[in-house]
Amino acid sequence: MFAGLRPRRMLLCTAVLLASASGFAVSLQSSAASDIDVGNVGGMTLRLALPIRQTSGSAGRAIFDHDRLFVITPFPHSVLALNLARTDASVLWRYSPRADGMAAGLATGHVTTDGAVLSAGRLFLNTFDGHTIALDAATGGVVWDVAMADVERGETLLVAPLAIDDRIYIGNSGSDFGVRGWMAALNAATGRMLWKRYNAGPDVEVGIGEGFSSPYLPREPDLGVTSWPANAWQQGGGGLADAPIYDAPLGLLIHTTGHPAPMNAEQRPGANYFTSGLFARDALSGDARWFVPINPHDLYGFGAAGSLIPADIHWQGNNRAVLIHPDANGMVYVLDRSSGQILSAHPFLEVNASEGLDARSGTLRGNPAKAAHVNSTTRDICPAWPGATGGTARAAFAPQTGLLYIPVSRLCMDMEARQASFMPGTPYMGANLRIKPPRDSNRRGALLAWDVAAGRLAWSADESLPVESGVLATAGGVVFYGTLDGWFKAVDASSGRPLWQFHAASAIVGQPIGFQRADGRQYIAVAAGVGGAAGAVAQKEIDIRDATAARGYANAIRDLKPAATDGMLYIFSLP
Amino acid sequence: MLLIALALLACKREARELRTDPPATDALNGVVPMANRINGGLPRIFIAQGSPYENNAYQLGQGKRLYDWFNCKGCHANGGGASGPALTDGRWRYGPDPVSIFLTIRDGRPHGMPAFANRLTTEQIWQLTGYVRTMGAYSAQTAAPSRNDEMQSRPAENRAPAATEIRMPPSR
Amino acid sequence: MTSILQKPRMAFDLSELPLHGKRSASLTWWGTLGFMLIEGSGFALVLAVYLYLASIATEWPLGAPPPDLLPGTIVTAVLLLSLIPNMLVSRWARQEDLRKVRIGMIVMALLGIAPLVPRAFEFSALNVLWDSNAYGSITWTLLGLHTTHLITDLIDTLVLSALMFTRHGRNPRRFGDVQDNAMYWNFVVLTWLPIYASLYGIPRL
Amino acid sequence: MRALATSLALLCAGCTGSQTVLAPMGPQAAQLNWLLWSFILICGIIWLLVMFVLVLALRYAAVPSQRGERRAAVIVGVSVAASALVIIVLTVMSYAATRGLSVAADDPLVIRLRGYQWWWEVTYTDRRPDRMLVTANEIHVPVGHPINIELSAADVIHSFWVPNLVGKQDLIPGRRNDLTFTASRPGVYRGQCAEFCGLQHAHMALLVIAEEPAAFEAWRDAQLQVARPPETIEQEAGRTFFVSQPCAACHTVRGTNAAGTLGPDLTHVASRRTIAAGLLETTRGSLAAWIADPQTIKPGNNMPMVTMTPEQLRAVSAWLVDLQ
Amino acid sequence: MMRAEAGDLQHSIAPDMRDTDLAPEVLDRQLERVWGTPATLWGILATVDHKRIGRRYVATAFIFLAMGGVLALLMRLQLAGPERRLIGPDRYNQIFTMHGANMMFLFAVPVMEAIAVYLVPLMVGTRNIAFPRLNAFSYWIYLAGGVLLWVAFALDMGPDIGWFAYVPLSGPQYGSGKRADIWAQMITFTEIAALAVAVELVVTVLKQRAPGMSLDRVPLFVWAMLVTSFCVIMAMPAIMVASTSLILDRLVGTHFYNPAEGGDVLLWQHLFWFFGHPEVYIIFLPAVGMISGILPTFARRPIFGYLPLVLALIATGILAFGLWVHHMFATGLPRLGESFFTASSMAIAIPNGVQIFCWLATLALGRPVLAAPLLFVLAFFFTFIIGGLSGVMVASVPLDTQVHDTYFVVAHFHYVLIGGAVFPLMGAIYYWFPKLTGRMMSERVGRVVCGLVFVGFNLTFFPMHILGLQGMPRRIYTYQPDMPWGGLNLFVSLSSCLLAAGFLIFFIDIMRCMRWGLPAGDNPWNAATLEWATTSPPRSYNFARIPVVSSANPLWDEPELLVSSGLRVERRELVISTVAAAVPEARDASPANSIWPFFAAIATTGMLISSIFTPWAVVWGSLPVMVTLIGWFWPKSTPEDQA
Repeated sequence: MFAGLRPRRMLLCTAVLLASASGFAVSLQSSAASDIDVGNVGGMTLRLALPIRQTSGSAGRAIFDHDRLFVITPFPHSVLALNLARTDASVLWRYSPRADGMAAGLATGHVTTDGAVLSAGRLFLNTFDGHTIALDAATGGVVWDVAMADVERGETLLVAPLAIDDRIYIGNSGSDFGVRGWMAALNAATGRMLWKRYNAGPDVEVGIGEGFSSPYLPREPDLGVTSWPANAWQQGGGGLADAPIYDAPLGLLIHTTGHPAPMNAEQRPGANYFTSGLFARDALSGDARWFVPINPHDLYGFGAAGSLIPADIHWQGNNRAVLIHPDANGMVYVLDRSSGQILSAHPFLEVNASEGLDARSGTLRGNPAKAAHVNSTTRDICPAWPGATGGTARAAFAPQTGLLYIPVSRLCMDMEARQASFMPGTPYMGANLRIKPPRDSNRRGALLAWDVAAGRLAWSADESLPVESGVLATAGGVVFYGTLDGWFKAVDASSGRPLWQFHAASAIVGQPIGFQRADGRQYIAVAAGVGGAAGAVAQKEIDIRDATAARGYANAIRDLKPAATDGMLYIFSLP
Repeated sequence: MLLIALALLACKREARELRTDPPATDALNGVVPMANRINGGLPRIFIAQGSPYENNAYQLGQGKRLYDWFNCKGCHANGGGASGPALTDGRWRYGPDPVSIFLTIRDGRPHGMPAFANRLTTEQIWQLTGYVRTMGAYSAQTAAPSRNDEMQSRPAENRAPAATEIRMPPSR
Repeated sequence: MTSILQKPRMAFDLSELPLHGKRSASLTWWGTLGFMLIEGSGFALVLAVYLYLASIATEWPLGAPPPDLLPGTIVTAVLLLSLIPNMLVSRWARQEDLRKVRIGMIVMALLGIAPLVPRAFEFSALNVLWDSNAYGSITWTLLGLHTTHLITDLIDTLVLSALMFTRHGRNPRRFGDVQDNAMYWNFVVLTWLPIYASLYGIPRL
Repeated sequence: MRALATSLALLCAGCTGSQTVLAPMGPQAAQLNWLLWSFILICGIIWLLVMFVLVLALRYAAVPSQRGERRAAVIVGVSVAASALVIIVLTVMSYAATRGLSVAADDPLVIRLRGYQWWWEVTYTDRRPDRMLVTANEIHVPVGHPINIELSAADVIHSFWVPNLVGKQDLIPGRRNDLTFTASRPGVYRGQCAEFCGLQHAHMALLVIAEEPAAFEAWRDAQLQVARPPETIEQEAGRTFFVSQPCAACHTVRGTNAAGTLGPDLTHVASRRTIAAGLLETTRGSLAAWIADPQTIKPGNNMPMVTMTPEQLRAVSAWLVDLQ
Repeated sequence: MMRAEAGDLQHSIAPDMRDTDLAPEVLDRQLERVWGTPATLWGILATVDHKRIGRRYVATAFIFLAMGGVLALLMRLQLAGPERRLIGPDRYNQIFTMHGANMMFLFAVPVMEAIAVYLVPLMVGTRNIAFPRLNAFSYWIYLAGGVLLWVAFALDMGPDIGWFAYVPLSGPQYGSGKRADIWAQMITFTEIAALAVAVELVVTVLKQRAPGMSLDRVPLFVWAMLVTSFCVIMAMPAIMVASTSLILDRLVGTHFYNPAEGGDVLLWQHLFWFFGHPEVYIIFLPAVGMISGILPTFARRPIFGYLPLVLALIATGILAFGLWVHHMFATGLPRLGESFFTASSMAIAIPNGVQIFCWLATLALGRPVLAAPLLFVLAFFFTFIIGGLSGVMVASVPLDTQVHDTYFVVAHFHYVLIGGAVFPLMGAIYYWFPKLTGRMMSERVGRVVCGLVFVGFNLTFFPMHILGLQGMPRRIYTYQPDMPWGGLNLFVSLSSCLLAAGFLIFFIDIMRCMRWGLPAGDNPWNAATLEWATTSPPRSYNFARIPVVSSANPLWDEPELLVSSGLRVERRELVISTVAAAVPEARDASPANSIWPFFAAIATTGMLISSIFTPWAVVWGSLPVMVTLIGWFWPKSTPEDQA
């Protein structure tokens, strides 16, 4: 099986490939794999390094199922089913949907895929150019293929679908193009749309009715209209910001909404509901149950990006079903899953864009000194627009330690708001952005361990570059994450002590997974290949002399080496 | 002598032609693409007018304004690129000649460049073409625009951005 | 023509007056003073611009750490030290001691070159580029303006030194020129002090 | 003297204009007008006095004498003292007027005015963002209600000046200025950019329309509506052309896909009295002429000449003139 | 060439030859030989004679005046009716910018300094201006700046940003092309020239006065030029800083005026008006001096209130720096600060009042002769006081918000500048023309000119007050037919023809009288100051023997002018005297003719123009400048170098 090992030199020759992150079911993130533990992880060795030979993509998120590993590459996508039972991990089948090249121009700084989801023998995936596709996991045959997003208007499907029972939940992306965000449910068998609810606009379209209550919103009808300048919600963005989750006992679909458009907040006075917040919807009807505005009148394009982690924890003397949400704005929120009530909110790194939560209204108090204006540059806004965490940087929670492991970007930005004019299919942005390390240090990233119950930092492992990869916390007390300079690292979950590291051919922005094969042996898999926002710098034709290139991100990681851009899938295990 | 030389150089760089006659507009739109549709021949009127979209400061300045207004920055940033390729690095996917850039803007390109034929007039597309060419110039034209009154991002077009070395201290 | 042909009444005999005025009786001295006044106004205005920009800024320096002290302090020290030989040269010139003036001029030429070396590093010690923001623009302008003065006075010193070694050297006018040049150097050094204080002090307030 | 007579005659003509200092239509302008005439009166008297003394001085055949010198010294001294006194009086008057004009009004209607080359964007603020209203080149105000105008500029310096109502204040990039005024009588008052702002500085006018409060509210509610749907086939064709062609890239017509903000909001363009920043009266003909050849009418402005057929031109103008 | 000349002199003349015992004819021949300028091309380019350079300066400035006047007529032609299509907005903007910049930078300031360059050495009784080579250099630089501006205009490259060039319109983003750079560099040219002349004048006045001419005997025109020169020295660096920073913004991307990167657009206005307001007094104070020179002659008595007038000059010069903000009352600066500037702006009316009252007293106590120069002074009284009083109105913050940037202000400053400076200047031309040329101007034509210009001026500009109050803004290339401005504008345009006719006759009469005017004699007006003590026109050496002064009105108070003796005649020698009492302290040499200032000016011109295009021109362009300067200052072993 491991004959796939090849000299690194050869791998460097592979075509321009893009890498990925993943949108894992939460259960997998905190792997139950217990035979890899703090004591033995240091001896872990590479079992397989597989170049994902695609014309323009590298390994996406991998799914393990019955000795098959499904890998999806970024746009233009390709799905591979690998047979792990064979020593050469040969390809069982390969599926490449027809791609609309225009979508390549819509990736805001990065072309990634959030992966696919496997349910009941079918693989469901969202393509960046707007299709939701169901494949037969055994053969790779297309079961159905529906067009859900209009690429011509800048609308894309970036976040992987969520499969619950016989339903597929998808949400659109494209807030940067002024695409009005929505969430929809499809019939898993046919692809027929069951419902579609918007994230802004009149109550009817948002799905707000009888069953809706929120302690943080005014009791007024049509907030999705009245909190915007006239008609601005129609091009107000608010697409899906991060992977949704499903709360089975409550029957709730909980999802984030993306940032409002344009980024120039002076052009959209008002709270801009229901962008940049958390929605809980009835999974069957799509009707809204509660909404928490995380970044109302979002000044910096954070959206409400950041992982959603349901957990049942001991909270102030009771067991409570909570939702842990480390947000792009640099705060860890702990919410009650059933009501949306914010139980606590603490900044997990240095934040100056906001000054904490207003206790009564539950809304974030912005820092007026850091608001962006037209015709002036606001300097050193921390965190920067890619967010303190979120996107490909997925956090993980380990119930044993009670710690939340947050991959963090410690970046600040200079921002100048600019007048933006809406033209469908072109970016509706309205900002000049320049990102840079914080004033006093060049440690631009870290893996943080956050004590959720105590609301304080347990430990942190600093990195030179922002940490864009997902985190895997295993039951054995080991935490895995990757870095932009290509290290795949294992640290002690309780102390952050480095245990093991491996240098990959490329940056790691993907999601590590752990799985157990039939032989009972534990494996850790991760995709390497620079993608995400960093991918734009390393792979696109970026000129870093322009401090605003890649929306300023290029400036922040101008020392990122552009070499080794091929996508690789690595699988490790104990010897 | 110096003044006369300057005078000759300057002749057309500063005159501001504010209105293009409709027949001239039609003629300017009459780019004949080659079979590959990547580039083509310059319309004869372009040369006949003295190539104003290449060397006239006003037309290039208008192009810079359009670059800002028509959301070019969303994909190409201030020339450094983002989801679209960089324009300041002096490398061109479809070649540096004006016609191919004109066609790129007017008709779009397959990997994400939308067509602007329905958003800009022919004259504006030529202005934008001229301006985009100054962004990736290795030697600055006298008529090239200077910096804008906005956040500093890179040396302006009149400082030959493509000619400067790709190595600068991190701007903080 | 009538008036000049009439024999006028001579009332004042100038014949005993010196052929050349010294110090404040010399036109060059006054001219140097005039140009110092012009340039002093220029320096004052550029400093005023610096203070104005600093006063309207939300933070100062803008998006940059304060300038590093070392090169600027070396320049200041060299400039202040150069005042001593400068005054000596001026005194020797007043005494019309050609040999000493020649030596002094060479020393002053060297002391004119000396501050240019740390000055070259001073620009990068500002930690900001002229096109980064208004703070960078005004600091580079202040430093550039003063450097221009250093260079022009250096060239003046060099030409004058060369002149002192020619047959034109032994001439009271040359000694006057040396004194005026020394006065101008004092001016260049003294204008540097408020610039130094502003460039390096205000960002640290 | 003939000049004076002519000017006096013309002065009276000026009193009735819609863009004149001399016909104040609000308390601020009235105060300025009073101050103006006080200054003119005082300065006029001084000028006449000096001219009188000049004539006397030329006529008077002096006999040189010590006494004459001394008397002259006394007269000069007294005159200087008197002029100092007048200066102090004028300064105090001016200061008092400044104080009077800068008194903050209670609960003013806040309007944001943003200057562009070469038109004005007008935004009516409201506690509710969806009741904020964006229009262009025309400011409707309720009579008797204090108006606070927040001034900003998008490109170069402009200056807001409606002389019948209040003195001017600049719109400066990177800065924000405020101006308070009240219109005391209904009417249409014209204003014009008063700081040189480039090629079409001459054609950058705006109208302030003072209405009774009820009419103002009605106007505001009407403006908040989305654009009227087309009624005829021709209008329908006009809309189709508008939203699919370069027009929509720059202009907003709420209720359609056109949401550009580079040019004036045209949702209710036909309800405005003029187009092109006060240049032409709004009629179908003027709209068509403007669209057909904006660079001849207003050379150098930022509206390009869009290639279209006569039918398309007719359709677009038919639709636009219907956007009441 | 120079060395040959020097050799000739040494050959024929004994070293250290004194004027004491020379016969007048011999003295004249010898001095003419030493001080004269050969009538060759070299002589023309190399001359350092302040009278030749002053005449050139005046003539050039008047040519610019005429050209600027043509521009004004073009504007009036365009504005004669509503929506006229004679001139498009682009060209019109260039025209009004050229008119303003040309009149302020190429005419008004230079012409005042030019007349001073000619007259001040004569008035203080010396043989040449201090730093005569710098003087020559300053003229060539001034000429180059003017040619630069006009050639650019001819090429459709003229600045179109107003003479005040407000950013951001003149800045890198909105001022495409090199138009604004040409404006800014023209400023550099004219300011270098003006600053050079200012230093020359200060040193001439302070150090080269005739023996006995203590500070209380200095003619008022000289006093005025001294104060003006100090104003120039203090004010002009501001515009140099402004224009240089503008070029830096446009060429190398500095951010002085970019609000997005910490710059400020109002900074430009502060810098510009910190220069721009004193500029008005730089133009007006010489006119005060001219009037103070003309009035006593035609009132046939000494000026009344010499000391108050001097103090008023100084007070005006100082106050001029405290009121620049009154050009910025509409920019929304803090109200309290604005009121301070209202007070200071109005306070300057007091020294102006002192001047007016003293002049009136002079007229009242004298026996006025209504000759042409005095008529212009009377026209000055009539118009300037209107301008001054409307100045009091615009100094008031609230009133200024109504009239700022309207035709009211256009009227105001034309009343101040034409009424306050050009009328006295024309009077001065009539008055000193005999001294310059040796011929009289026609008194009859002079009256016609004065009448035409006076009536034409008032008919042209008075209605503009009303236009302004009727709401007509400045700098508009046209206006709409429904505005009630058409009639007055047509009237103004027609009246401007009258004004233009006056100037045309004036220019023609100057040409005519230069050749055919009646011979004037040394002192045709029976005036009191030293310039009338020499021939008309003066010889190259000005005074055969330096006069000795014992009164403020030497030609009136002294039956026979005393002179000094003992100067060398085989080199250019003049008297250096003490600052206050004018006691001679040295006989110093004045530099001889040299071609190097001309070369240096060419090198400087090359550097300055190139530096619009590339910043590196400052580096390589300064090499030829350095070479020419070394050539200029390198001693040539002439007698002038002896000490």
